[in-house]
Amino acid sequence: MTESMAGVPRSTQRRHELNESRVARLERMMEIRLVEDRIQDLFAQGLVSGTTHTSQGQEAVAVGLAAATRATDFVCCTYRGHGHALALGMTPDVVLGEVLGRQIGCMGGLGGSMHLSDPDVGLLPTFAIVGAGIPVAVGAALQFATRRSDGVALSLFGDGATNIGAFHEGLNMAAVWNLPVVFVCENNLYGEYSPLETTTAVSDIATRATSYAMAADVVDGQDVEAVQAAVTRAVERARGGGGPTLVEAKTYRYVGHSRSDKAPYRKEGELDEWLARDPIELFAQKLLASGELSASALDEMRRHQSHLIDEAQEQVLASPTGTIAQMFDNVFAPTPS
Amino acid sequence: MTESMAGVPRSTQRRHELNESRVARLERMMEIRLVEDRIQDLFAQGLVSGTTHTSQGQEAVAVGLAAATRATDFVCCTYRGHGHALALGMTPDVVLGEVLGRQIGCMGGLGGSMHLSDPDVGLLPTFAIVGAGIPVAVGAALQFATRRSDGVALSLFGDGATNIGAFHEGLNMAAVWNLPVVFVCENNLYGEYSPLETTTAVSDIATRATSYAMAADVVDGQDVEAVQAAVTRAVERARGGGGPTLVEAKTYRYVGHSRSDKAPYRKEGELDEWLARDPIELFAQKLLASGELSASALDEMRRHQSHLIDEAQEQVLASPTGTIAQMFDNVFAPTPS
Amino acid sequence: MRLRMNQAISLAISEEMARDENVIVFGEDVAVAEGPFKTSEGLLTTFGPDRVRDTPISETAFLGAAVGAAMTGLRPVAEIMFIEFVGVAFDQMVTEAALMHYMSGGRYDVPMVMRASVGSGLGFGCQHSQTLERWMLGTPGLKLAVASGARSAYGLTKAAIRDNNPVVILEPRALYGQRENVEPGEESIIALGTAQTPRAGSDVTIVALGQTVNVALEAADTAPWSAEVIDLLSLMPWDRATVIDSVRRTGHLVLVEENQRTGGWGTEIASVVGSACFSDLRAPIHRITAPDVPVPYGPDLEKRFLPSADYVREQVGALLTTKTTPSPWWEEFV
Amino acid sequence: MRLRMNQAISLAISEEMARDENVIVFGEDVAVAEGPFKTSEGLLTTFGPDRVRDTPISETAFLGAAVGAAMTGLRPVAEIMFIEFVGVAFDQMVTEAALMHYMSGGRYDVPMVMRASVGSGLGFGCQHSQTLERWMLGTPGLKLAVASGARSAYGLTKAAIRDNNPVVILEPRALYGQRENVEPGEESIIALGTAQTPRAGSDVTIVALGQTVNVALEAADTAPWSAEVIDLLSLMPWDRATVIDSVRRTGHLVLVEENQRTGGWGTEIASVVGSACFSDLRAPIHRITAPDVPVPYGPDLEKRFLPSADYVREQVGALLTTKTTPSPWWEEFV
Ligand SMILES: Cc1ncc(C[n+]2csc(CCOP(=O)(O)OP(=O)(O)O)c2C)c(N)n1
Ligand SMILES: Cc1ncc(C[n+]2csc(CCOP(=O)(O)OP(=O)(O)O)c2C)c(N)n1
Ligand SMILES: [Mg+2]
Ligand SMILES: [Mg+2]
Repeated sequence: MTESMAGVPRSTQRRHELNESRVARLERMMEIRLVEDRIQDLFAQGLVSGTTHTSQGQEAVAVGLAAATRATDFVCCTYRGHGHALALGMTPDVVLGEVLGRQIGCMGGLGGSMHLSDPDVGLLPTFAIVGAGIPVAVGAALQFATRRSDGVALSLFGDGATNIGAFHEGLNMAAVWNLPVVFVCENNLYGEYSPLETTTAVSDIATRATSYAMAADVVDGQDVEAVQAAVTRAVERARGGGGPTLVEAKTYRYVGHSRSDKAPYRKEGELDEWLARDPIELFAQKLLASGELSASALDEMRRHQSHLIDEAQEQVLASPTGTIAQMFDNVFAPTPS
Repeated sequence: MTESMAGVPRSTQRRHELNESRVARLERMMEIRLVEDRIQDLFAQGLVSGTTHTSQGQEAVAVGLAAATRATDFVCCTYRGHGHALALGMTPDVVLGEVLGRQIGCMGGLGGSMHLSDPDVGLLPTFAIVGAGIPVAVGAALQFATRRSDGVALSLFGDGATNIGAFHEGLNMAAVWNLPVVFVCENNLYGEYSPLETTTAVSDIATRATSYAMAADVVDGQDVEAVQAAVTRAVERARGGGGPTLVEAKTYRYVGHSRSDKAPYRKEGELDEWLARDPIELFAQKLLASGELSASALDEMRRHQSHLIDEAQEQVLASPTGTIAQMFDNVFAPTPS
Repeated sequence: MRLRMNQAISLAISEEMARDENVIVFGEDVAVAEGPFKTSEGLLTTFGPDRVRDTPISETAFLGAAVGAAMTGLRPVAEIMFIEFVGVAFDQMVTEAALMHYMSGGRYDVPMVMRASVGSGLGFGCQHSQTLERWMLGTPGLKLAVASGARSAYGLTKAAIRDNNPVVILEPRALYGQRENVEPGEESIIALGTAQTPRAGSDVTIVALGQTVNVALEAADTAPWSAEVIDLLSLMPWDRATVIDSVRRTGHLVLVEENQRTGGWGTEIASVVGSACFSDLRAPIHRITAPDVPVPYGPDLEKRFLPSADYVREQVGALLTTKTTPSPWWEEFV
Repeated sequence: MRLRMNQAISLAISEEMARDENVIVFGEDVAVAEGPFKTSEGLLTTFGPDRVRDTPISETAFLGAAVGAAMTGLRPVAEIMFIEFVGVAFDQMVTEAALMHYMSGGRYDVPMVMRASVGSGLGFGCQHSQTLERWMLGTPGLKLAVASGARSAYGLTKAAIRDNNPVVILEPRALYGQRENVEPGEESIIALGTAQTPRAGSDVTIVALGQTVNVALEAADTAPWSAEVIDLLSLMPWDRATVIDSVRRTGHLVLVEENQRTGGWGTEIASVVGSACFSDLRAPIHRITAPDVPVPYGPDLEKRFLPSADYVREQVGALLTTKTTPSPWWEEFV
């Protein structure tokens, strides 16, 4: 921790680390994968109630986006949000803690997997209603515009979400008002159990920017630096007063939609094709090739990350579950009179 | 009335008349103009309560669309619906009667200007909530598709309505399901008091078909036969299994958005430009030029239509207003057990 | 037949589809996947892709399409996965579907069903665990019913599909996997607007709905007093006669609601019965509800949110003894 | 100052915008046209196009934008032209705005206001004439208040803008043009959750809301009995203490509601007071409401829909005399 970081929340620090180092980005992608694998284990062991939506295979989008933005920007993600939350800076204990209903979690354990947030890194509570976060991000962008700040709002959503009204309304209003917002669609080819082509009239989501005379970009969602570059272009456009952009990241989730989904609907061979272009592997190879990372350092990184997750899990399991008294907190915000 | 029309509802007959004769179409456009002018007069005289939305200047869209479709097709229109209702076949007394809250009206006077309907010509109750009729038309088309009938559903809406979620969702689902529905946008350049460009990111609404890989057409909404031709093309595509089309008719309303609006927001000279291309005048000239109509027949037509409206008004004013007892009718439909 | 509630629903829909070719089904993942909660098992295979469709994530489009299809001759059954999702398409149910018959001067009907899963108990968190009857209760033109198990889900679903009005059926999600005896056939149809009395009694009338019916029955079965338990089943219209008749006999009314306290469905029942039975009531009408907080995550907290049988027994006991309103469990927390 | 209600609203917003640069305003035609009901008069001119914006016809987008702007530091005031239109964007108010503070573990606030015109009386027909408090009443995290004239509109609007929670303010459309004395300033702010008692009395407590406040006052002023008239003003939270205290004194409670009978806001009040004042009540709590039908068009019918002062006087008189619930006027029709 550098001197200047004293008193800065840990999540903000982690965001800076990510922004400053390529190695940190690889590490973060690993962390995300490990945390989500762990979440699935814990569910399998019956240690968690309810449901969860993990994003194994999509880590490059989360990390690329986080690397392209500032902790003072605002981000609206979805129920499939562990990866983004960690990428943006939230710590594994807080994320795991919320998933496991523990007081260490960001909602004190009263929300569960779908409700992550951290104002210190600009993460608004993740949205459990499909599309709902899109207009909210537009509002965060309106806030920047109104105050003539150079902040940017980001909205993340899936391919399936582009069929809901909020997507259309949000993008149009952002375009008309020329707001500093970047819409990032993680096109993982499925909305729940439905393949894109059975629900969506176009296969490139980016096409839909035409309806709003909006800039658009399609990017390889498995390549963290491609994502970072695309989001950076969009963010710079937004900060410079150039208005919104729709970025489509082509990606894939290795796992089912939610915990109970075995994904029988996958096309034959599809999963293997995507596994062959694993975002973590791809980026690791790149860093190995450039000499930024040695093979042994990579091994060590894996071990270390795994160890940290073990530690985080221990910490979480030591944290008490939410209390009955907490149920009555935070229903209304206090208003000083 | 021809023999075969005996027992056929008057509105259905009127629809057939319209479909069979160009002169009838001119006549109907005149009728619409006269009825709507009359409605405005009656409001001005304080004889009507509430509000009304008239469509002077847009008559060619209504009549062109009606001429291109069958009484067995289904149509979803808006609160700006007198013109469509009359074009589709509803009689002036029923329309005026509803506007004036009389029992002769289609809702027995309990609905007012925004709620016109007539199952005999496929007119569903006009939609007072912007965009709400779009998915409903998709449902009517789904009905035709499910029954493998060659019927077509039509959805009419304004330019402003293309910014609401229902538009987006409805068009996407219609495209994905390849349904026999024609979306007709009456682009009159304003949504309420707001000029299109202040609310809408594109100036050609038809552009938005791209988001649904949907066929699209832009047509001169002041030319009744151009509208008819465009809608005919779209309807034929739909009947032939070719799926939905988005037709944009460029048009203009000479009057305010609703009764109390003096339209101060108009651009200088804009109204005059549009008045110079009045749809009724244009079509009358065409029929005069082709010899289908003589100048004296045209004069006589005007006089006659005006006389018919006088008669309809008399009839309406002789009809009692809705009764208290009627308030309790039609809340729930009976279900035989 | 011993059926899980989701099987009973699949069966009811399937029978109605076989009986009337105008019945169609759509919603998110209801076709190929047979429903996120397996409430449309076998339908796609049996009735084919024209009549059983997966929709985009477009609640406004597909509820609106249900309205349009219903008005033009079909009988659509549309599934809303979690009741909260109707929030993005609310207009289509309460302002379009509900008023269409009226707005057409009685000439168009809207025989559609909107089914939705509701309720707490499965750890889905604050935006996926409510019952939300209050959003729809009181809408002229819209019927509303709530299943309390496989048997009533079967009976209500069939009645709803045959009804000529838009009907909302709410299905407590936590009950999908629970089994009950269901006797398929016409006799098992439950007319909308009629309550049932699974338990007769003389000291107190307990009116419950959905998930709280079993809670109330369990409480009653182990209590020293004699409770008549009414499963209200329909909320719009609701069975005034059955409830009022019971309260006239028992002199006491307790409502057991899964929802938060303010504005829950019980307020409607309490206000009507309070008037109608003013001189019969020997104690205040008592509402047993959840507190006015979002549904919490975590099994212990969520369990506490829903009134338990023990809590109901305690509360009713206190009411009958003191003839005054007992305090709710959360009084110490607020 | 003698102001029309729409002027009072414009003034309240304008003062708050001057006081706090974070207050912004948007909605359909609220800027250039100064609002379809002229409730944002002068705002665009005074505060400029960054802070006063016309939106597309996109209720979901702009209510969602209000949520996002509020969470990140502004205080948006969004206008829904007719309350029914929130049906296309309901999710943003009841599931997003209302729960955001909770879902952030208390770390984000949502200081936004949604204003909407409501009610009957202007001939707008069945989809543009309802009050619909029941859609929102009972939503944890969402405050709800209803203006009854220029004075209360001023006081509630200012309180709502300063509140750190999402607040819905409903404005009876028929009152926009009516004038009342408004004393601008801090003293006139009406704390959310507090009722007022414009008329003291001893025989009966009449609780009214919005448009029915004047109706109740008129009825009381010309009646042989002595009525205490309470203007409830806030529904979420509502002022239990004021109402209960009054009912303890008068022994009678009558609710005068503009909405249909089933599920109206009065059921909430009736059920709470019915419990709290069980032994004080000398007659059943009585709800005077509209019938369970859509709001009809046509001045005579619409007038009949809303309870009139004569009708209120009759009903209350009958209640006080007979100590039983009088039948509603529509009994002969249903
Ligand atoms: C309005 C609404 N409808 C349905 C759902 C249920 N649901 C949750 S996630 C999901 C699929 C979303 O697909 P997509 O947008 O592609 O995102 P992904 O899950 O693939 O990341 C659905 C249908 C919901 N949460 N909200
Ligand atoms: C959901 C909704 N929002 C707002 C309104 C109010 N409103 C009625 S008509 C209208 C303008 C519609 O413009 P457009 O779609 O262009 O149709 P036009 O009136 O020009 O025919 C508005 C905003 C409404 N009826 N429904
Ligand atoms: Mg997806
Ligand atoms: Mg327009």
